[in-house]
Formats: sequence, structure tokens, C-alpha cells
Amino acid sequence: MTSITQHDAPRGASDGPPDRVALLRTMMLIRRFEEKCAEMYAKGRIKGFLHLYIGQEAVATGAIAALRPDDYIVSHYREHGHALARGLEPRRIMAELYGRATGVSGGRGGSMHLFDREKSFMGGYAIVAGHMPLACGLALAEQYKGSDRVAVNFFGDGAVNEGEFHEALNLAAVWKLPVVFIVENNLYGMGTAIRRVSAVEEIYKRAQAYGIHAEQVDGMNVVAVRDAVARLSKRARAGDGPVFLEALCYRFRGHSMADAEFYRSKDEVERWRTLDPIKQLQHALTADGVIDAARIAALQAEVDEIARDAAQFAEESPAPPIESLHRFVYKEAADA
Amino acid sequence: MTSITQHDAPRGASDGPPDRVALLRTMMLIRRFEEKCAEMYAKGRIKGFLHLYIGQEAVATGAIAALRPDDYIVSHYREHGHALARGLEPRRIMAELYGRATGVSGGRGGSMHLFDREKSFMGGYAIVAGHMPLACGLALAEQYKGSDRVAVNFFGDGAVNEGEFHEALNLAAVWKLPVVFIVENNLYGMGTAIRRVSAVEEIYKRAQAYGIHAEQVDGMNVVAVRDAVARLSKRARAGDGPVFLEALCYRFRGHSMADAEFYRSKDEVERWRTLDPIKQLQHALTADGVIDAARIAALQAEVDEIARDAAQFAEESPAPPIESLHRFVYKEAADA
Amino acid sequence: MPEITYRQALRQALRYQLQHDERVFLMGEDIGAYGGSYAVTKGFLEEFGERRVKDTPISESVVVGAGIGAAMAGLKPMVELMTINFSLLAIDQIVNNASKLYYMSNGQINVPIVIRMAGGAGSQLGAQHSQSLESWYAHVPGLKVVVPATPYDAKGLLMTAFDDQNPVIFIEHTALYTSKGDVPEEPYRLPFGKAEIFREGTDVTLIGYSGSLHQAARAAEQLALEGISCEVLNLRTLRPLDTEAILASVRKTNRAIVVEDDWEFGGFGGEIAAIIQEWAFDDLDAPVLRCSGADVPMPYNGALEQAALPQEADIIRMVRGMV
Amino acid sequence: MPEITYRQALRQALRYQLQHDERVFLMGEDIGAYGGSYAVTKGFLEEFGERRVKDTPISESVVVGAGIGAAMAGLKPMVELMTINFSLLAIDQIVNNASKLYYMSNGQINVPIVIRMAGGAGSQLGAQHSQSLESWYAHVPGLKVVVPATPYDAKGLLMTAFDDQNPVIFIEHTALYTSKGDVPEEPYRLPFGKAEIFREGTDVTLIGYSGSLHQAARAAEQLALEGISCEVLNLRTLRPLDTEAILASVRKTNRAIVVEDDWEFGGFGGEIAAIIQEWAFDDLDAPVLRCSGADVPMPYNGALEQAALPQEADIIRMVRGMV
Ligand SMILES: Cc1ncc(C[n+]2csc(CCOP(=O)(O)OP(=O)(O)O)c2C)c(N)n1
Ligand SMILES: Cc1ncc(C[n+]2csc(CCOP(=O)(O)OP(=O)(O)O)c2C)c(N)n1
Ligand SMILES: [Mg+2]
Ligand SMILES: [Mg+2]
Repeated sequence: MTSITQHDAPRGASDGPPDRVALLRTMMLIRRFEEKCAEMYAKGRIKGFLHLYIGQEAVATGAIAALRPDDYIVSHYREHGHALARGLEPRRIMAELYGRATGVSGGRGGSMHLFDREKSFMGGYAIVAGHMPLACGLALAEQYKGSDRVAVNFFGDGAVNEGEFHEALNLAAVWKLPVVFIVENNLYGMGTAIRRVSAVEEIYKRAQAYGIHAEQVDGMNVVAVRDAVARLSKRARAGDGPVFLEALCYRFRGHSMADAEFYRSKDEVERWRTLDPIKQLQHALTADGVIDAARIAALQAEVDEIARDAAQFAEESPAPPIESLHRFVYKEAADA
Repeated sequence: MTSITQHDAPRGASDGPPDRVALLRTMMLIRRFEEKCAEMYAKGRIKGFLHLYIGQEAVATGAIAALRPDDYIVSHYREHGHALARGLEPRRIMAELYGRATGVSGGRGGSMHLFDREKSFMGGYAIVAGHMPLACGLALAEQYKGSDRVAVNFFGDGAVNEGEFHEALNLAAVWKLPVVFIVENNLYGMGTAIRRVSAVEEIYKRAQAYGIHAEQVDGMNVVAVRDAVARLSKRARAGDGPVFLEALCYRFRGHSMADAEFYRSKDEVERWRTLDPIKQLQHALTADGVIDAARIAALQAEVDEIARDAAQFAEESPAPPIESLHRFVYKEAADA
Repeated sequence: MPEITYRQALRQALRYQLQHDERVFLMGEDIGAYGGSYAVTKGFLEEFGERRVKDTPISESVVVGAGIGAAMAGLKPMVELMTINFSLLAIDQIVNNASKLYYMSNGQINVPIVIRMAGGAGSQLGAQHSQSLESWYAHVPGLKVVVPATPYDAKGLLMTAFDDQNPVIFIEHTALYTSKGDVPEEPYRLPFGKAEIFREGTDVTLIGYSGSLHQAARAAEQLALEGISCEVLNLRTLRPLDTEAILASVRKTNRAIVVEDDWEFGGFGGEIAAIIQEWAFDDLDAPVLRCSGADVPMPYNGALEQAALPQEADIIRMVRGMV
Repeated sequence: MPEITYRQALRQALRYQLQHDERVFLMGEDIGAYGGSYAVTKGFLEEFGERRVKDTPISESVVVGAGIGAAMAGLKPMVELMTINFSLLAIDQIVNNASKLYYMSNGQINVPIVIRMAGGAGSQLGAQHSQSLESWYAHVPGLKVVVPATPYDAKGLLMTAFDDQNPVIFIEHTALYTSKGDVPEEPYRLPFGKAEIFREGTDVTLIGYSGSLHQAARAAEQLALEGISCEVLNLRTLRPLDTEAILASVRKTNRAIVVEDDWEFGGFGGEIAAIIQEWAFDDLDAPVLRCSGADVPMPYNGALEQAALPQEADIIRMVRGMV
């Protein structure tokens, strides 16, 4: 009888939570990388929808730092930050946004559909909440195989009112699936404030209604997020069933590049900008004497170069050949 | 500008909750009517799926007795009891089960799709939870018109895990829609025990997670159900938003006529049969000296005759003409 | 006649309905505070208030289902689903409830709802945001399916949709919102089931709708320079379908090509070809051909996406090969 | 060869897979304790245990989505959806995720899932339980659509479905579960995309699949008595479709009729007609006709339901009018 074989990334445990400087560097990389994306979108080098993560860097950075490299990540369409935090190559992410053959999805996916199976990055998805069942299935498979990998599912506050949110949380709870649900509550789903469309605004309480262990965390504080996810993922890994984390955060930019932001005030945005997760950590590290202005400048220079190089790589990369249009519609027995 | 006009049944308030004898009579009618249905199904006079309500009579009887005649009722496929309690003609219900032109749905609907707009009985539906959004919409319309009608939505414990349950409860709560949600928790969805598929077994607690006022009631006690629905519907009618009632009950027969009932023990069924809502009320009324054996026998004879007459009416009714196959696919401006 | 955009034409019809019929109200994700994902309802919340213009949770199924319920109670809801891709989350409500209620209830309950959504591809939105599923809705008895190609169609057909007593699936094309055309200021209605002869011709009939009409029309212009005369039909509605107009044109030209963004296999073009060969068999000098989207999920890359969509050049090649 | 039922044939394939491949597990509503709504999985829970045979909540979307996720992780889930009518609640997962993942991920992630469901009508289950939506699935690139007509097909095609690396929509017919036929005891596989010549003939080609194949075959028998020789094709899979076999037969008979339970307008029969007239235009002596379901939601009344479904007599009438 054919028995089960592992397919994915090496299993080795992660080498412990990275230090705060590493967290800062990742957040700065995400920030700079996306500023470059915005620049290239304005220049017409990137097309389609572009959803920037700027402002929310602490969530992806802290959460993924607390995971094992082989834990699955399933995200939505605002996933550049999750991809960078998981270690996908900036060059290949940028190339994907450019629609180049060298992109992580060969130029077929685009900004909303980044994939890197080698890194257990199982994709960005563009149907709100439509990816939540997939995270349940990945977790189910690991439970079935007897492994201790977990599936981490990132989604937004707007996804909470979809039927699939309900079905996924119930199934994960009933079957004790090792899923780490992380909702990035940035207060808006496109232009709709959560209070206008959700019966209960504290999302983590909704998860508790399924008997799921759920917590809320300051999503502008990367260390707090990292520690919460470390604690919660441990439970899921131990077989205690799914866990749920609500990260309170804010997106500094519009929903997409098209958003005129009629629905929120400049003041509100400014107030949140004072909580910028990158500035917060820079101040803390400086205050603690861990880093100084020079080190910050060095880090900045480093990420500037990565973003610049990524864009150059994308510019110089070839487009997928037209003849490849019909490739990968079906997997044939031949294709290993 | 075209302004809003009321379409449906007269508005007059119901003439107060009927007395216990009336409740008993309705339950006995439902019981007897469905025994006749089972008999005629066995004889091949009724086809398709037949889902009997036997054992759950107290829920429909008590709940609908507490409503106004113009309050909307939206039920699922196990709806004979709701239809009879609302006062649809037994003859025309039976004729519908026979697929006759004289049926409440002209023989086009069948057991799972009884409709009587005149009586604000907005239908039986066969997609689990698929009717919950309709109840929200009917309630929304009345709220929009400024009327104080409520929409009452009956469904089963199995519907609770569908995404539409979640979406409907959230929307009703956010928009304060006058919906009275009544879940008939008979412990099984087909052959699946609720404890095996629901993260939280106390369904009313799930409704509370949306900030909805929710209660639990003994669904084998018709008076308790009537009083609970009278209290709850008052809130919804007053504009305080949706309410939710979990009625704990049990179906004495199989899920449908095909069910071999592998999933539950004879003992369990017997235990519940001792709680038969009809026997309970008969004992209570006898103990209170309100009725005696003779009166019960008289009531039995009365409902026997109604069931017999309904079957005879159905037998003698014509089938819908074949030429009518294409009628009612579209409503033309002509059709009033 | 003033020249306005497809978006403005839709806005005029919606505003007229909101102004003249209190039974009409709008529901949808981000149609209010955000102004509508394609800005069709921009400013309506301010103008008509929350009672008439409702922002909803992201819950397609209950939003459409609530629209159906409100229609059952005698109102005339317009539900906006942003894009046809998301309509898959509400398709059970549309197919199992909206399309069947009038029939199942033996004519007691009809469902006068208008469900608007944007379909089509071409702006590199990727596989999950670039589908054209109108053929699915056109398959379902009880529904009407409207596919406006011009600003004039958009206003006139949307006005008619609100008069209809049945569920109307109104499919706009993402690439057309900014297209312009002459549109009367006063209200007018275009009948369902009546195609428009968009361009007269004698050699080949090109059948298009929504976005694909314009590729067909551009191809016809090119071909005219070569002396090939194409008749271009604008279907306007897929259900009901103006079979008469299609057959009348083919009886004249003896050749037909259907142009559609959607996947060819199992798509609507097949229905049209089947109808033509059945009813105009002896009039055909060549098989009915289809110029459709490629049989692939839509790729993001711009060149691949264009290669996956029917192009003017493809139509021209087909016509040349036919005459 | 032992004669067994369609249901038993399906059971043999499923048991074989459960016994020989640990990656295979079954999920669905009431497939365990209840024994399956059509008793296909009866006894499996007892035989294979809860790890391999999972009763699920009534949550079609997450059940199918979880199956897709498990397939992404290298397992081979079989999800049972009871009936095709309920698949509308999971269709977003099937269309937006399962069918597109291999393409969107540039070949990194494939989805080897088998989704079984019962389709068709004929037992008076009413409008919401009597649909035949296979044409919708057949329209979607990335999916494979299987429609077994006999016990032999059922076992052989289901075995093949588990070998496939892609999402397979396996549509059984409610009226066929008790039908009987000869089926080898040992495992065997029938290729996708290969139609069967169910009956040889020379005058007309009758094309059927699943339930409709049998009406076609019975009609052919009747017509043989009148000296009209019909060739009957059993498609077995709609996607991939065996176009070669269809064209070869039509080139021989010069006439074709498609028989299908589904609504005609916008249905799969239109695709077949379109293909035949495109590729065998000069071989056709008459237009390709369709004998399909009536364009109505399915009525409950038995006589009306039969009138809404294609009947042997309808096929016979059409053939007589054609030759
Ligand atoms: C099913 C579905 N409905 C609607 C949309 C359109 N849409 C894209 S993003 C979005 C808002 C989602 O907000 P949220 O979940 O809070 O995530 P955020 O954008 O804030 O990160 C909407 C409505 C969609 N993509 N999918
Ligand atoms: C969407 C959908 N999935 C599955 C079914 C098949 N089905 C019919 S009834 C039923 C069980 C419903 O149980 P419950 O809601 O508890 O109602 P009860 O039958 O106990 O009254 C199922 C699974 C269906 N009709 N619709
Ligand atoms: Mg948000
Ligand atoms: Mg139940």
C-alpha cells in the first residue's frame, strides 16, 4: 500500500526567535520594498491591483519570526509582507509584480498570487476568506500525517463576515486542526469600517464562540506579536487544536492604488502614523542602546539596495514566452 | 414617485394566544396528518422525499400560536407542521404532497416546497440554511416599509454550521432586523449527531456571540414554546433587533422515509418518546380537569376525519395539465 | 444628445429609479462610503441616505438572499456584487432561490431583483478576478441576463431591468466604464430580447456583446478597407436571446462568427452556433466559428492575458479564412 | 464477470483506493454513521475508521476547501457532496481555487482531489434537488468532468480519477445507483477523454452520457425494429471530451442528436453541436439536434417532471424526422 511521504520544506526547528534588530530589519525591508512597488506602479511598470501592507509590517514580521520555516503560510491578496518575512527572494517577488518569468509564480500570479512551495508559502488569494478552508486542509493533512507542522492563516477584518470564516473556524475547532488564525484588524475592509458591518467588533471574541483559544495583541508592536504567536503556535503544534490571534493594526496607504479614501479622516491616519511599528522599535532599540542612528542608517541603506536591486532584476528579467500560455492548466502523469 | 404599498395578509393583531386545548388540537392534527402522509407514502401515493415532523409538534404549534397571522414564516423542508399550525388547508397541503393542481403550490412544489402567500407562509426550502437570508430580506422589507411585522425563520441544528447561518445572524444583528430565528435542535442532522460536528453544542450561545438576545426552551413543551416566542417576538416587533430561540426537541421518525437509523439507538428513541409533547399536554390538561378521555377521543376523531378527508380530497383532485409545464417560469407584465 | 460614459449612463438609470420609486433601494459592498468599487454609486449615500443606499458586510450570500427576500415582500432591491467572480459565493441564492421561486410557488411569489456585477478581463487582475461567467447565468430558466455594450445600452437596459418582474442578472464590463457614447438625458427603455444591428453588412455576421462587441466592430472596420462587409450584431441580452435577429442576419450573410471573452468550451458561443446550424442549416456557406478566450485560467502577465483574449487580429484572420 | 450495481462498482473502487493508498481519505456529510445518502460508503467507517472516513458538518464550502488544502499537501482526498445541487455552495472553492492553483502557482502546486456528487432528476425531488449542472463544470479549464453511465464505467473511471493529478468532478446519476452490469472483480482503469461506442449503427449518431445514454440506447433499440440503425456514443467524460470519436461517428452517419437531462439553452449539447458543425460541416446531412430537458425549474408532479425530461419517444420522433 502506498504510504505517506513528506513533500515539503525540511523539517528542522527554527533557530529560535530572531533578535529585535533582525525584526527591525525585516520591517524596514518590507516598508522600503513596498515604497518601491508604489513607485513602479506609478511608473506603470506594475499593473493590476496593488495592495500595500505599509503600516502593518509588525504583524507579518512578528508572527512569521515565531514560526518554523516549514509551517505553512496561507495569506490573502495583501501578502507582500508575509512573503518577505518568510524569506521569499525580494528579486523574485518584484519580478512577479512585473509579470516576469523569473517571478515566484512565473508572472502568472501577480501581486495577489505569490507562491513558493519550497518555502511552504502556499499562496496569496484574492477571494476574501476563500483561502481559510485551504489552511484548514493543509493543517488536516499534517494532522493526518502525524507531523507537528502548523498552518498559519492571515486574513483581514473584512473576511470575518463571510460564511467561510464561520465554516473554517467550526471545522478547525471540531477536528482540533493545527491552524493558527491571524486576523489583521486594520479597522477597514476597503472603505467599510468594521463597526458598521460586524455585530461584534472584538473579533477575537467571535473565535471564542467556537471554543477556540483566542487573544488580542497590539499589531503595531512586533515583539508583542512575535511572543503571542510563539505562545499560541506552541498550543496548536502540541495538538490542542486551533488558535486565533487578533492583531490590531492600521494600513497607512489606501486599500489599493485606486483608493481616494473618502471613508476616513486625515487625522485618524496621522494619529495611527505616530504608532508606526518601525519608528516604535527604532526608538526602543535606541533607548536601550542596542542600536544608534548610524546603525539605522546602515540598515536603511541595506534595504534600499535590496529594493533597488529587486526592481532592476525585475526590469531586466524576461517575460514568460507566449507559447507558455497553455502550460500548467493540467498536471500530466509525466510532470514530476 | 411610486410609494410603498402593503401587499400581504391583513394586519390585525392575533386574537391572543389560543388556549391549551387549541394547542393540543393543533398538535394532534399535525400528528395524525403526518401519520396519514406516511401511510400514503407507503402506498406510493406520495413521492419524492418526505420528512416527517412527528415528535416536534410542540415547536411549530407553540411558536406560531404566539405570532400574528401576518408575520412571515420561512421554513425548511420539514415544514408540514409549520404549515398546518399557520392554518394552511390540510386538503391543499395533502394535495400538494400528491402533486395535484389543487395543492398549495399547484403540485409543482411538493412536500419540501409548500407556499401560501395569502397566509404569509413564504415557503419551505430544501437547501439547508439557504432560506435564512430570505427571512432576513423579508424582515428588512418590513423594517424599510415601517411596518411592525416580523419574519420567523425555522431551521434545524444541522443548518448552524453553514456559512449562511453566520452571514444571516450577523446581518440581522448589524441592521437590527425583526427576525425571530427558531432552531429546532433535534440532536441530529440526518444521521450526524450535533456533538460530532458543532464546536459549541448549545446553539443559543452561538447566537449570543453576535450580540443577539437568545434563549433555550424545552421544545417538547408547547406552552413553554408559546410563551417564549410571545416574549421574544415582542422584542423583535418593538425594533430591538433579531431574537433567537433554541428549541430542544427530537424527531421520533427517521430523517426521511429512507432512513435506516443506524446512527441512534432504539433506547434513545424510546426515552424521548416518553416526552411526547402531545401525551404531556393531554396528561396536564386531564390532571387539571380541563379535559377528559372522552374529549380527547372526540378531538382524535375530529383530526382523524380531517386527515382522512384531506387524503380523499387529494385522491380526487386533478393533476396539473401537462400544458402548464412552461407556466410561471417568468412573470410577465400582464400577470397581475 | 450629450456624450457620457458607460458609468455615467448607469448612474443616471440608478438615480432615476431611486428618485421615482420608493420600492427601489441599493445594497452592496462599499457602494456607499467608499463610492462603489467602480464608482457607479459615488455620492448616492450622501444624496439618498442610508435607508436607500446600504453598505453591507462582505457576505455575498446573505446580501443577495436578503435582496431576494425583500423582493418577495414587494420591494425592488438592486444588489451590487462588485464582480462576477464574487457572485460564485451567492450563486446558490440566485439559482436555487431567485430563479425558482415563481415556479415552485405556482406563481404566488415573484422576485423582482436586479443584481449588478462587473465581468470581463483585460486589466491584469489575475485568474480569480478576470472571469466571464455570463454563460452560466444564461443557462438558468427563471433568470434574465443583460450584457450592455455601450452607454446607450447601459442606461436603457438598466431602466428596463427595474420594470421587470423577474430576477435580472445585469453584467457590466470592467473595461467599458470609461467608454463614451451619446445618451438621451430623459429616461428611456430598451427591450430585453432585442438585438441591435450595430453595423450593417453582407458578407459575414459578427456576433458580439458587452466588451466583445467592440473587438468585432473594430475588426469590421478593418475588413471594410479590404472590401469585406461584416454585419455586427449587439446581443444586449443573452436570456432572452434574440434568435430571430441572429437568424435573419445569417440568412443574409450565410456566415457567422461569435466573439466572446469567455472560455470557448461549454460557453455561450456554442449555444449560438448550435441555434444557427439548427435553424439556418441550408443558409450556411461555412461552419459557424467562435473567437473566444483561451482555455486557461487568466494569467497576470499582460502579454499572456492579451493572448488569452480574443483580439481584433484573430477575428480578421478568421473572417479572411471564411469568405 | 459478476453482475453488480453501479453503487457496488463505486464501492469497489473506493475500497480499493482506501486499502492501497494511505494518502486517500474520504470526507463528506453523512458518509459515515449514516452510511452515505446513496449508501455508496456504507460500512466504510466501521471498516476503515474515523481517520480515513470523516463525517463532516453541513459546510460544503469548507469541506471542499479543506479537501483542496489536503491535496495541496500531498494527500488524495475524496470529498462527497451528496448532490450536485449542493455543490453550488462550494463552487467558489472548486472554480476559484481547485481549478486555478496549478496555473497560478506556475506549476508548483497541483490539486489531486476527487469530488463526487449525484446529479440528474426523475424521482420527484423538486426544483432544488433535480439539477444537472455538469455543463458548468465542463466549462472550466483546470477541472476534469466525469459522467459514468454504467457500473463498468463507474468503477473504471473512479479508479482513474484517483490516479489523476488534477481536480476531478465525478458526477453520478441518482437514477443509476441500482442499475446493474458486468464488472471485473480486479481493479481496472478507463481512460479519460475516450468515448465508448455503446452501440454500432449507420444512420444517425445518438450522443449520450450518464442517465441520458440509456434513453438513447432504448430509443436505438426501438428504431432498429423500424430498420433505422443508430450508433450510440457514451461520452464517459465531458472534459476532456472525445471529439475524435464524435466526429468519426458523424462522418459515418452524417446525422447526430445529443441527448441530455440538462436544460438545452446554454447547455453542453450546444458545445457538441458547435463542434460537430465546425469540424464535420460537409459531412452533415441535417442539423445536429438536441433532445434536452425543458427550460423550466423541475416541477414536483411526476407527469410534469417526465414531460420536462427527454424521453425515448422524443428521441424516436426526432430521429424519424431526420432520416
Ligand atoms: C468574496 C469577495 N468579495 C469581495 C471582494 C472585494 N474586496 C477585495 S479586498 C476587500 C476588503 C477586504 O478587507 P479586509 O478583509 O479587512 O482586508 P484588508 O484589505 O483590510 O487587508 C473586498 C471587499 C473580494 N476580493 N472577494
Ligand atoms: C446545502 C445542503 N446540504 C446538504 C443537504 C442534504 N440534507 C438535507 S436535510 C439534511 C440534514 C439537516 O439537518 P437539520 O438542519 O438538523 O434539520 P432536520 O432534518 O434535523 O430537521 C441534509 C444534510 C441539503 N439539503 N442542503
Ligand atoms: Mg481590513
Ligand atoms: Mg436536526
